[in-house]
Amino acid sequence: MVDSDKLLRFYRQMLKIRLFEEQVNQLYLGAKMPGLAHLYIGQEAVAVGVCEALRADDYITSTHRGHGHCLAKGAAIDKMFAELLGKADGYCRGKGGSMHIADQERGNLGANAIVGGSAGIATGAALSAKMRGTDQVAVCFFGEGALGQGLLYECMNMAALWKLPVIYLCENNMYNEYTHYSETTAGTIEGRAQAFGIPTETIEGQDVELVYRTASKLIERARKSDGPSFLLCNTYRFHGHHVGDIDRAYYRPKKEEEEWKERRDPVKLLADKLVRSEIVDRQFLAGTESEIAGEIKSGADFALNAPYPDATEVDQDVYA
Amino acid sequence: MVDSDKLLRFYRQMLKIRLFEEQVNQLYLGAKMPGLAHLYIGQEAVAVGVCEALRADDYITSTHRGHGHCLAKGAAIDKMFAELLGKADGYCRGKGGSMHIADQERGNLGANAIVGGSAGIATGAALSAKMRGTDQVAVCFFGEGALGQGLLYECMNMAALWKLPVIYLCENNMYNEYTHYSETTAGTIEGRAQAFGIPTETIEGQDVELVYRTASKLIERARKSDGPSFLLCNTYRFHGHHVGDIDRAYYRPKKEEEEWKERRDPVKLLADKLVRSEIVDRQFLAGTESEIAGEIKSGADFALNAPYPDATEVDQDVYA
Amino acid sequence: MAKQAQTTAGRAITFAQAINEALAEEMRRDPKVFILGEDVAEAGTPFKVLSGLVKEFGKERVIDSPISEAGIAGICVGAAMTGMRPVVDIMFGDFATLVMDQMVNQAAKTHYMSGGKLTVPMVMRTTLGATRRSAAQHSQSLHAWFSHIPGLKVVLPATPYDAKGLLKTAIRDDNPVVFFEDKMMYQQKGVVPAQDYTIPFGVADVKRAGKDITLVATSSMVEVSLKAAEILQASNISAEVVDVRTTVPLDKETLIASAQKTTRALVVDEGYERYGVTAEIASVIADGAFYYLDAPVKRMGAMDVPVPFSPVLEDQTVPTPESVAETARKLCGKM
Amino acid sequence: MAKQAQTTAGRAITFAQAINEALAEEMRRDPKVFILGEDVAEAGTPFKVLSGLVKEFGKERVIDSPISEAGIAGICVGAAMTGMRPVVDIMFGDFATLVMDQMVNQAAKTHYMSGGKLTVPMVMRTTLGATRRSAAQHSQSLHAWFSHIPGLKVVLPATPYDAKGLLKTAIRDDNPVVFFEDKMMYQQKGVVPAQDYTIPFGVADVKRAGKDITLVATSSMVEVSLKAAEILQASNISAEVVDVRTTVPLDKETLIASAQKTTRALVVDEGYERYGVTAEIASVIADGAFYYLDAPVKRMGAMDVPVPFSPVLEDQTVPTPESVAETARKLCGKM
Ligand SMILES: Cc1ncc(C[n+]2csc(CCOP(=O)(O)OP(=O)(O)O)c2C)c(N)n1
Ligand SMILES: Cc1ncc(C[n+]2csc(CCOP(=O)(O)OP(=O)(O)O)c2C)c(N)n1
Ligand SMILES: [Mg+2]
Ligand SMILES: [Mg+2]
Repeated sequence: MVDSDKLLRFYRQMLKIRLFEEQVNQLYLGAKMPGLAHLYIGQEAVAVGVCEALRADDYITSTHRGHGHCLAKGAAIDKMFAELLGKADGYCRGKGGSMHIADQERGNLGANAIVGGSAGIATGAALSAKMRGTDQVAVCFFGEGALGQGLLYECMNMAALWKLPVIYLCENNMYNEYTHYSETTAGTIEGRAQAFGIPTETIEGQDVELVYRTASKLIERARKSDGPSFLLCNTYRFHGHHVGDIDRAYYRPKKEEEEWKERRDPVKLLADKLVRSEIVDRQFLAGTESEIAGEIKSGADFALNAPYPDATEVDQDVYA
Repeated sequence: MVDSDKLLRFYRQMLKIRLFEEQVNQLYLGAKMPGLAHLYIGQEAVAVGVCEALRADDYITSTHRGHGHCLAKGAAIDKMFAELLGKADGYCRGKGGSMHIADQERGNLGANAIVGGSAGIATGAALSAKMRGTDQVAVCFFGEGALGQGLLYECMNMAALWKLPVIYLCENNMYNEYTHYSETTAGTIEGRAQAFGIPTETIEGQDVELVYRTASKLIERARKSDGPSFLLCNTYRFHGHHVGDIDRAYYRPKKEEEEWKERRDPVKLLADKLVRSEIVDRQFLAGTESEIAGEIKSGADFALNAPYPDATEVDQDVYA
Repeated sequence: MAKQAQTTAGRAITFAQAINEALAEEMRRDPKVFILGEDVAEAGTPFKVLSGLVKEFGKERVIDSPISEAGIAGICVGAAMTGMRPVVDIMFGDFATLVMDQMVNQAAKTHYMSGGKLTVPMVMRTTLGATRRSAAQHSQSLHAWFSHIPGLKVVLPATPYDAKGLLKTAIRDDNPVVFFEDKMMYQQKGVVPAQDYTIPFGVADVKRAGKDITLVATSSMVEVSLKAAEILQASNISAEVVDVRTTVPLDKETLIASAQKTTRALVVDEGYERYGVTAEIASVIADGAFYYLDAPVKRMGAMDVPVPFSPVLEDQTVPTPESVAETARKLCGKM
Repeated sequence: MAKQAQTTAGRAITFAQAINEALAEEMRRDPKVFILGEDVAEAGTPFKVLSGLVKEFGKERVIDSPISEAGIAGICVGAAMTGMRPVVDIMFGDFATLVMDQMVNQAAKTHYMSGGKLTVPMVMRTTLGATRRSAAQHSQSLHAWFSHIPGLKVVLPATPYDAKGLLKTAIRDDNPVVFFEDKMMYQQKGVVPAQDYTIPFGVADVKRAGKDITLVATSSMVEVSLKAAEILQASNISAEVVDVRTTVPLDKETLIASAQKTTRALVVDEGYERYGVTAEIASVIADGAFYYLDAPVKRMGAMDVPVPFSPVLEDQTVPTPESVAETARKLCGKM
């Protein structure tokens, strides 16, 4: 069982992501953010459950929907907002933006705007860990849409052959952009990994404790050189594919959205559990929330007031 | 059961491939053939068993080791030799060579020098058949090495989703060039297709009757719009990876080669069966062999004496 | 010009509508034409370019695919070889990286390798262009790669009129054609004839006549060059703007003739400048107009950096009317 | 020259041995360097270039992979980002089609997109060149594609000496480097120093001094150009042969200075001519030497056709000493 301090920490982390993303949406609606962003709201338990089971020096690779992974791995709110606004204080000096935040110090090898594009990177990081004789582990986050990309299969084959310490972490939120995954996914998702002899687990991704426990087990396995595994988390994105995807009834029933929000909101579920188990009361949680809301607000303010990179930076760092 | 006329026809076709390939080897050794070629000797039962179960208007796609598929689908010996020698009378006017022979009239959409490169073409031909409302079927031949290519998985997924009339035909001859397939293939081969809900069969690929019967069943299935399937044929290439691959003890034991040649030679096995079943006697088979040997010789002679394409053809047919 | 006469009889529609109409009309005309791509059916693509097509033609001819660029390109190659005329939708030009084997080793070579027997009449539609704050993996203009490959044709329309006429030509062509649409142009309007028309490949279009300098431009850079010409006008420099429309086949004659006339040329394109299409076009002009040129042929492409996210950085990477006008002015010796 | 002094102390080895030695020495020097590719271990690649390495370094550092070009390239990107220095072997340059996403959208952009934090110190070794009767999918020279992409460096050695020195530089470089080896050159011999040496990127090498015309060449075409220079000698034309050695970074100064001196330039490369690297190099020279040139800069690449199998056809597609000499002679006004 997970102790109550940990559960509280999970709650803080999940809420941080939730409020961060809501703020991102506001920045977008207020025309303060350049471009678009893909919100992680609804999926917080996956990133937090997994990243809490990782060490600081373990690796993750992330996706276009990557803010949650990034925060869960320990990124600072202010530097993330700064990146989203294209400011010099951002994680990538404003050069990466929402879809490319990387945070090398915490082992985040970067979000990736190519669906499935990080399968090689995560697998390579695992090979590297093995060759360098560390016991680091790599987690490759991807949406179920990435199952359409051949690269993933090429990499799973090699990970299995060479027993690499990598966990393929599939977040099935049921939609590839505007298309239901059943229209794009034949057979079973688990079969895709089992074909290579990779053990799989399928879990409810809205239960952070379950995600944490399952991830811990698979990470331990990888750390002990027992090879790769595949973890399928069933989850849901509460918002549109990106911040601009408002009218979505044509591809996704409103009722489905409402049901998930009501019954399977990972933040609510954990809050209820914390209260039910008498770990904390509602008032405490409200306090936590306003505390985090404060951090989010000051992070966003920092970013809004931060300077843009100097124009001369445009051709810097093309080459190392 | 397969009737004796058919068995005799299988024999002729297999022997044709065998003798054709031996002639190719001679042309190479005699420095009469430009470049290299990958001999199909040892795998004849697969191409013949499958193609005999196909209609003339069905499609196949083939590989770098493609002479057998091409002949089995009905190509003419002389035009094939002409192509291998780069002559104007070749199937591709000498522009394709060994690795690119295509024979559109008999539904052969071409050999392919990119391992796994024809998975899309075969699947697309099946989609096309379905859209045009014909009941044509497509067979995608590939070696087990192609299981390393992501494209195959992308295509199998779509074939399964859309119930396309395509058969993925994996010839496991146990080697990817100079590397044993166990070093490159994790898990199971069948699992690769089963993951997409594609039914699979695994058979001894040296038994032409078995190949024919199994292929017939899967082709019938595809023709009736019941969707794709995957057929794994265990087989062996008796020669090197290509004609120049002579010293191969470092990657493949001589003993293994000898055992296959002795006990699992598909041509010998069928000859034995024909005699054992008293369909024909040894003398008859000898007659057949010298007949085919004659065809091979005159085909090769035709090609040797045929003219090269005119130099001006070099920039013709770049565009249709 | 014939074009003028035609267009007055037309209606003003957006670039996106022009694409949509071309597809709809060709799909009505020829049952062999179909569309395959990610989110092409009900969603009509993220850019809404294909909106409504699935209603008319059904999900059998406007097919939503998994996120499998290589796979869908390959499937279109096979379908094209066997009697269909597929149009594959590759959402962002940056994903071209995933289809190169199917387009280059398969589609482009099949006709030649088969000695002229097999044909691959397919169109790959994709996008180009930066300044959408989409960062390095969603902002590239990779048409130079395809232009390099014998067997492919490459189309870069710059107006709704051209987009519609060229796309129809592409669909009717018996070869693999790669068709690049500038994402920033989708909402721009232009007059398009009511009746059926096509525009031949390999015919550059003089979008503005002039006599002091030739601005050769592609796709998004045609409008930029036209605006630059306006700016130059104020300095009494008369710029001719030539839109190449197709990089393959390339209408060398028109480009060279224009440069011979004006004696100066600047080639503008949104792909990375280094080893980009401006290099080929500039070389062709520098060679063909050598004895007429009063100044070296100059080139402007996107800056040779991965496209940065931050607006203050990104906006520097693409030629603008001002930067084009400035380079042109220098080239004319008027600074 | 320093180079002369060095080489006299060396031994004559083949191009393949030069590659092999560079790898072996770098792997000895730095435990982070490893090799990943198809048939690289016991087989030592089909070209036998890596023979013996697995014996010294073991299967953990000379790793046989499945036939998964995209996968192995991607794995090398990840390994490079996390402290290793991988060398990925892509057997034929034609298979570059399969690794473009990993090399271009990932490897090339990571350093920039991360604001300079992450680096990808990897080398992709691959081949180029035709005339091996290997037909359209095993004969291409696709270095133009990589040269177009900011973030990548592109190396094209033309001698064993250059191959060894440049490969060592590539392995020590902190960026993704694409290294092209001409398959037909593997057995050619050249003198290479016994001691450790590297050759800096971005420094063109004047392989032969001359005064009437500059032949700018890459890789396989350096030898062809040197032979053409011999032929031209007989017609009293003194040709300077400049080997660019790296297309990125490109040593513009040396190329321009040579053309300014000789007043004529011909650029020769084995990639498809259209939109190929000759276009960039010719543009750079035509611009930089504009006021010195007595004739337009000319280019010779591979013919713009998929490489045909038949020897009588294939041999026409690649520049030869004779065809280069003939074009050069024309350019010098001596026909
Ligand atoms: C290779 C590639 N193809 C297409 C896209 C466009 N695209 C961006 S996100 C997306 C859907 C991804 O779905 P999934 O992997 O399930 O992730 P989710 O958005 O649900 O988190 C698509 C098609 C892309 N970015 N990369
Ligand atoms: C994409 C690609 N990678 C590598 C090669 C080089 N190559 C040619 S054949 C071959 C081995 C293929 O093995 P398999 O698919 O089992 O076919 P087999 O040769 O055994 O018939 C390799 C690696 C290639 N042609 N294409
Ligand atoms: Mg999803
Ligand atoms: Mg094999």
